[in-house]
Amino acid sequence: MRTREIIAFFALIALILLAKYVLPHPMQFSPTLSLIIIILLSLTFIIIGVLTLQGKFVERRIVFIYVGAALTLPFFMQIELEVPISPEVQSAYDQIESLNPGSKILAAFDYDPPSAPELQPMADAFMKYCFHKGIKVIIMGLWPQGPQQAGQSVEAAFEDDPALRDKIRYGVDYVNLGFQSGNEFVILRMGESFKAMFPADIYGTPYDSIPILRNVKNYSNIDYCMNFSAGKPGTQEWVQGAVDRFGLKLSAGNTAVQAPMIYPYLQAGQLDGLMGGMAGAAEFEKLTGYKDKATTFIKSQSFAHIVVIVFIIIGNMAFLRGKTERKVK
Amino acid sequence: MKDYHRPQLLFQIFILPLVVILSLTSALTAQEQPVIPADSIIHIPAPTSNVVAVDYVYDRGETVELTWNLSPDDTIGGRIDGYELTRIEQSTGKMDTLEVIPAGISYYKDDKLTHGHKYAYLIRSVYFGAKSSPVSSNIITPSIEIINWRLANLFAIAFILCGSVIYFIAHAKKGKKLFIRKIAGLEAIDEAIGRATEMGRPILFVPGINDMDDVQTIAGITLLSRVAKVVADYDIRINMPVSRSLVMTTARETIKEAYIGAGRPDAYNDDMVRYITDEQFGYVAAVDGIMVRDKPATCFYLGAFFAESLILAETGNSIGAIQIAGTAQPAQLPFFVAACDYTLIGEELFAASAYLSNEPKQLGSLKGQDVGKFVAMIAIVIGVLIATLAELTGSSSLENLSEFMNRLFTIVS
Amino acid sequence: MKRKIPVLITFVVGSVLILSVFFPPIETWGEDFSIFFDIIAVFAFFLGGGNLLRIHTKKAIKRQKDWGFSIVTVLGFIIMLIAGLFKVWNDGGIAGDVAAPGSLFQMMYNWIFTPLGATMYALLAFFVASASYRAFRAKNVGATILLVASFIILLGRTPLGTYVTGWIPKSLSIFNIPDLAIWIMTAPNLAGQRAIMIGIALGVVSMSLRLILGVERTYLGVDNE
Amino acid sequence: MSWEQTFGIWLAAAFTLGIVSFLYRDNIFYKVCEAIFVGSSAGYWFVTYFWDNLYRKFYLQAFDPVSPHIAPWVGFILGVLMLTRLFGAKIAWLSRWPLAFIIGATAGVYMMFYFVSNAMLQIGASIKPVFVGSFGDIVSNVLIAAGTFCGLVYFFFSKEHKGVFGGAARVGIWFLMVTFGASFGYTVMSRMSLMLGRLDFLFGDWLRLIS
Repeated sequence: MRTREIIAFFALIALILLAKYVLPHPMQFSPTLSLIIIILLSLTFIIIGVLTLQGKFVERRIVFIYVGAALTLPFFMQIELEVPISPEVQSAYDQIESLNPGSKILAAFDYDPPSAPELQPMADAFMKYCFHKGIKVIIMGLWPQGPQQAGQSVEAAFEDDPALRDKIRYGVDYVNLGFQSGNEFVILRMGESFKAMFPADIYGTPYDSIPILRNVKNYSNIDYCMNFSAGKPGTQEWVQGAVDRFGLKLSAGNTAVQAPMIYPYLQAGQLDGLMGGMAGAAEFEKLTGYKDKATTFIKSQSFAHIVVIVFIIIGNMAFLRGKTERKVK
Repeated sequence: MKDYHRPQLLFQIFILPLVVILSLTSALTAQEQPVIPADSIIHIPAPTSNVVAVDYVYDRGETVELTWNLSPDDTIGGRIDGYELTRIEQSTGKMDTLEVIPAGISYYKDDKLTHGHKYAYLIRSVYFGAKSSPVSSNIITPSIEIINWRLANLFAIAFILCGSVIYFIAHAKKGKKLFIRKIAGLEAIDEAIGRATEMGRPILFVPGINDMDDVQTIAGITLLSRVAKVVADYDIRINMPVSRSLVMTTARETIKEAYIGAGRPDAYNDDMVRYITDEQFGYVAAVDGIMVRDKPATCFYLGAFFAESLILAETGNSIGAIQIAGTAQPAQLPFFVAACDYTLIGEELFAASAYLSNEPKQLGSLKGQDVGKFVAMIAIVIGVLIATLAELTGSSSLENLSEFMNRLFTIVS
Repeated sequence: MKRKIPVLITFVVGSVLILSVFFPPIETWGEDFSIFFDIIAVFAFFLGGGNLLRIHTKKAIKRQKDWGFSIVTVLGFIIMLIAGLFKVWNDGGIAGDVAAPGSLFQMMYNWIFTPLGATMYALLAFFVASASYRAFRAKNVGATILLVASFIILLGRTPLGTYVTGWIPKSLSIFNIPDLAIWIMTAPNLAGQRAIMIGIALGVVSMSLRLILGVERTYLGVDNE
Repeated sequence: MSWEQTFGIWLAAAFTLGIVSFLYRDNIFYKVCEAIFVGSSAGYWFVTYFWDNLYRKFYLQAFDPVSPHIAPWVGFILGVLMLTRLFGAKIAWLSRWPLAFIIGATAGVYMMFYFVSNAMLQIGASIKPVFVGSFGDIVSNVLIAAGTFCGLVYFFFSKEHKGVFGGAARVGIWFLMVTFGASFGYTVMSRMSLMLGRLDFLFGDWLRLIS
């Protein structure tokens, strides 16, 4: 253990104690204080710009500090941001909006905790919206942790509106069929029969004795499908396996890294709507009216984007500075 | 006699009011069902007609398609709920009521049959429990079709492509010289390894995080054999952490073979290839650790990568290594292009091992790929031209042609 | 003989599975392969797991550099194995669902596995910023286009974009940054995606044929005669 | 909150800080986190494979009291052949058979899968009239068709990138660069939200500094 590591350890302990017992819970900066912080940070950008022009290039760990600050500080600031709605999120929302009460949605949860920050807000808003609209939700997942994430969305819906706890009955208004391995082959098999792939739900109750699944044999017996995907297997496999082959109507929520790859399917009409990343989640929250985490996260994201944009500019200043230097030599 | 009356009495006192209350409450609570109209008791929906059962072609003999004319009552707001289907297996006479198809639909696909058995179907129009007399279909015996002619277009195009790949491979075997242009990313592999030899530092090879059941991983392993040959010749230390056990065994085979080929079988050691963990980010954490501690001169990332691509590339950059990446995951290409020195974009990953082998047979397959691209380019140009002209002129012959072009590339299974 | 049979297996299995798409009786063989593969992968894991244990115990015994951490890795591996295979603290006992809440396996998953995985993944927030700072420099035309496209999308996908160009009238809305960002995603981005996807498909076809025809055999440790 | 939950949260917070410390430099906290992660995740996946594949896919199917299946035995035998590598070089070559089987099957299955979904469908989707819809649509359609065409030209192997062909290839790489730039920009947002999830845990669940 080097001395620096020991010092860092104790400094951290002090910070934790300070945060736990000294600082007010929850800590909120007043709007004016927030503004002052923003202005101060913006000034430091100018200093870095000047340093770069003088040939002293900033190293990547400075970038890390700025990103950390840009993500963390807005948590404590009281400022509002207006969220524009993109067409693909609007059409995803319209599709669910057009379903009348009692219709059935297959909700495929194909992601895991590491990609939950982007997809969980979408799933929570989706679950709250379906429960309040009386739409019945059939949950399943092609990722081992997908169904657990779905359980969290159901819990979030109940916490948000406790009246739902007795109105929404498991097995009648929603069911969780759990995880099934086999990736795209599960999707193909479900085209013939859900029961073949999910003989029982996550609690072991046999398929046939679950009321919501009584006359649900395969895709032709459900009204819509929403897929939350963070990679493979995910939306691409659902399009190839279910939309192309069985004509299933599908919208999807994707992590922002997946979304660009899914645009061709949106363009070719194989996908009705697409929610991409945190912005997609914030837009969907705004459309469904259940504003939650995504709306607060979008603030931090905007600041982080500014940091990235500023450092791209600074990076190019360093490049031009380097070029003139090479010319001078 | 008295006892006879008592049950009736009981019935009137308890059961009848109960039924009335129940039907009232169910009428009130069940918003979905409209209130039962007075004349429904006597209305029996008209039966359907012309019920035809057809064997669904190109299947394993387990599917039959059923069509029928809608019942005369089946109009907007008509007094009909749907059609109840019953299947009768002729040999055993077993009757299964399938399901009630909603009104307005006159098609049903039954895929739970066994080929060779005889079946017939009965359809009754249904309206609030009242059923019409059954109309029966013809007797049908679903059979297995050997060839799925519906995929003829797919077969034709795949045949052209595979045929051209095989043709050029055979053509090259006869010693014909084939021209393949220089690909920057591939030329750089030798240069990057050279750098490792000068600096005497190891080479890191990461074959992606998918298992051997992914073509990108196989492409990564085939490229490993090219890199391993140079490593064996120049006696450079190769460090290959893998995320899958099957990839570990295959990679060991490949490197051992390269050392045998270079005449130095004793220099090979199984520990050059080490299993880390199947977990995506556990593997990345370990590889980052290896990079920062081992400080390899050259890093290869060739295979299937997902979100961890940039973690590896940025850490590799922070230790100043030359980085060559290649993947067929479109979502990860931007990060490799931004953070690595050379990137094999999608198709180039698969072409790389053929390109570097410089064997005529292998180069032949690249020519086959070009034929595929040529077909794709021609299809797009002609397809767009015809579709546009058909749109502008509206001439039916052009429209048929355009329809044909579209059907050529759509897969109906 | 040792080398001919594997090449023959690859050829037969490969061509049968290619043709299985066109012949309904054997249509589902592709799906059966995924089950075979999963079973083979479990056996292969004995080799992988064995390798992990061997390397780390050897490192610990010989006290090589960082040997202490090898002990931690071996312990983590063994504890997780015991917790999962014998379903420790699992209400359902040996027949219960391995990931049943309350079981040691699930607890270790939630407390160790998830935070480590999620945080490792989250490091990308920092790396994407440092990569942008370092790589997006207008070195040549291609790099400039990469920079400009990324710049517009960055602005467009957050409320920031609406502030900067909100004033542009509806008629010229294409130059309003959020709409421009969406247009870039749906038009030029789509063209590039398609070219890459078609290229990948052709690359896979060519490589699959090379493997099946035995032209590409290095994976089998088979030297090209 | 039960003591398990508090202990769990403190442990998770320690791991989160340990991993983030790697951004500064490689240190003892990161090494501990890495070692624990590698060990426990390897164990996790073996257990998952054991119950999902060996138990459910093989044992339950092969020894199903009602209708024992034969197919899983193929996987079992090939799996056992894999283990021959452990018993010396004399029979280790047998392990090449399952490898050959896997590679042959993967090549066969994925060739058609990629060809149908990536090539056929994408070419089919490109074939549509250009001069339709508003002026904006026309420009987009022309760009998509031209971009796809030039992108394919860039990937052409058997012709040098010279003259008109070279020009089309350069336009092709420009389209690819737009695609890469767009995807990169689009994903900056998702990466930031991942870190937001962790910060929300640290400052919310752990330190309770935010609601």
